[in-house]
Amino acid sequence: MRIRYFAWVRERVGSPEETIELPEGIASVRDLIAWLAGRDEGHAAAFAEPDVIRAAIDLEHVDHDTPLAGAREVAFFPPMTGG
Amino acid sequence: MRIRYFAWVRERVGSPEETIELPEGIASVRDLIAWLAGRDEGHAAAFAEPDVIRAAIDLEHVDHDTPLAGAREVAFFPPMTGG
Amino acid sequence: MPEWKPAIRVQPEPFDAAAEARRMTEGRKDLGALVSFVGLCRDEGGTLEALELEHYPGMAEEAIGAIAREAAERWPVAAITIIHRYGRIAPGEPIVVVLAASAHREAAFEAASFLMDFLKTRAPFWKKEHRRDAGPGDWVAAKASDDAAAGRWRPARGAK
Amino acid sequence: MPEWKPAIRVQPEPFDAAAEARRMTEGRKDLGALVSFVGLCRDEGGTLEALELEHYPGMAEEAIGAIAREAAERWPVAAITIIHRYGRIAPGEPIVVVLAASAHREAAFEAASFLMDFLKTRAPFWKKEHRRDAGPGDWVAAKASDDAAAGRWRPARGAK
Repeated sequence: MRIRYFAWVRERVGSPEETIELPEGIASVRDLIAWLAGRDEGHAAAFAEPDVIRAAIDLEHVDHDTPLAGAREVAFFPPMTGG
Repeated sequence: MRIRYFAWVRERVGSPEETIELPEGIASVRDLIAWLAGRDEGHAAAFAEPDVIRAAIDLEHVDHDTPLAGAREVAFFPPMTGG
Repeated sequence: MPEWKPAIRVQPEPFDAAAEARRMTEGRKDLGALVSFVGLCRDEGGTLEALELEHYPGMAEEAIGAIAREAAERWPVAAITIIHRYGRIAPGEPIVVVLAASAHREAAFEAASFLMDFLKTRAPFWKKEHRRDAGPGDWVAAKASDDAAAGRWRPARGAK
Repeated sequence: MPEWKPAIRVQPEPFDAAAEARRMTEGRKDLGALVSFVGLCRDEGGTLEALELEHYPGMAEEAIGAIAREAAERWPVAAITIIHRYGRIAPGEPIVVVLAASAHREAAFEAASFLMDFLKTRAPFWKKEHRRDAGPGDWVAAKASDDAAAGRWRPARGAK
């Protein structure tokens, strides 16, 4: 599964993307955030406040309860500030 | 006193403007409309429904209760349809 | 009252809305939003030859100026440009442009919308329709919906 | 669903809002109103060197497309154009343009305003400030007021 990071989430993780093998038991976006936060210091800093993190699955905005089943690309980023 | 007419008020009166000597007792815009309506058939047609007529004194929109004292130019026209 | 003056023109000629927008924003770094409204001559049934816009010279400029000053008092706008045409206008041609620039988008949107609602109901212009193969037609009737649109701004009047 | 497709572009280059407006209105006689919103890079304190806009390629286009389709379902708009830039943008330069054309002014104004509120909160763009003499600065924080602005449209969602 391809994981992408944007803005300060990307900066804290230290990388724009990575490919992971989804461990068993990681079913939702929320699960994935918790699991990623435990990987290293950078990930921990990026996901220190999970509630502010926005997520997208395959280019579509989703909430943290969304199941990961079938997802090819999951992205994490701060609230948008475009426009 | 200069009286100006616009749009269908002008067409019904049959003239874009006229100069009148204000008769005694004609104090307000409402009085003037009633007096003008009695001048001839064209004026009568123009002012047949006084309530829909808008008025301006010296380029400023006024209501029918406004006194004419000091007015140099009074204009009558239908509701605006610009923009 | 703002220190700047709204730019107001009443003219028969077409206008260049883009050039007006450039004039308002060029060299400035304090603007975050520019809202422009262009009102076009619309031919609903396919039978309109042209609109003829009559106006009250002198009062048109005064009335538009008063509307623009009111907008500038109600919202923190940095610049306003209003150009209203008169005379014969063919379908597809622009009739009016309203431009409002501000640091913030809400002010620019609200000022432009307010300006249009009040131009429709308080600026001395009247539209006559010329129908194809029928010569001069009817004067366009004022719409209750336009009065209602202008009316929705009234509660706040004088409150800011 | 409308028969037309919104024109959407995500690009680093500046855009020509006037040319886009012309493209939408040229040769048409059914349009009564064109509202354009240009969002500009604003330098509030006089210390901004540039904004750097990061975006999520692919998702940016998808999200803007979804927002535009929603606007087209809610209001009788005849055409929508949205261009959003990314990359480095200097103070005074345009960041985004939204154009909405309709037969009627209310629809054009409301659609443009709705589009901007949703671009601010739902399109995957992030702004980083570069301060003069200070190098890369902070990421711009999302504003509660932007969420509130987007929230005001929600009650009507799906109702039209």
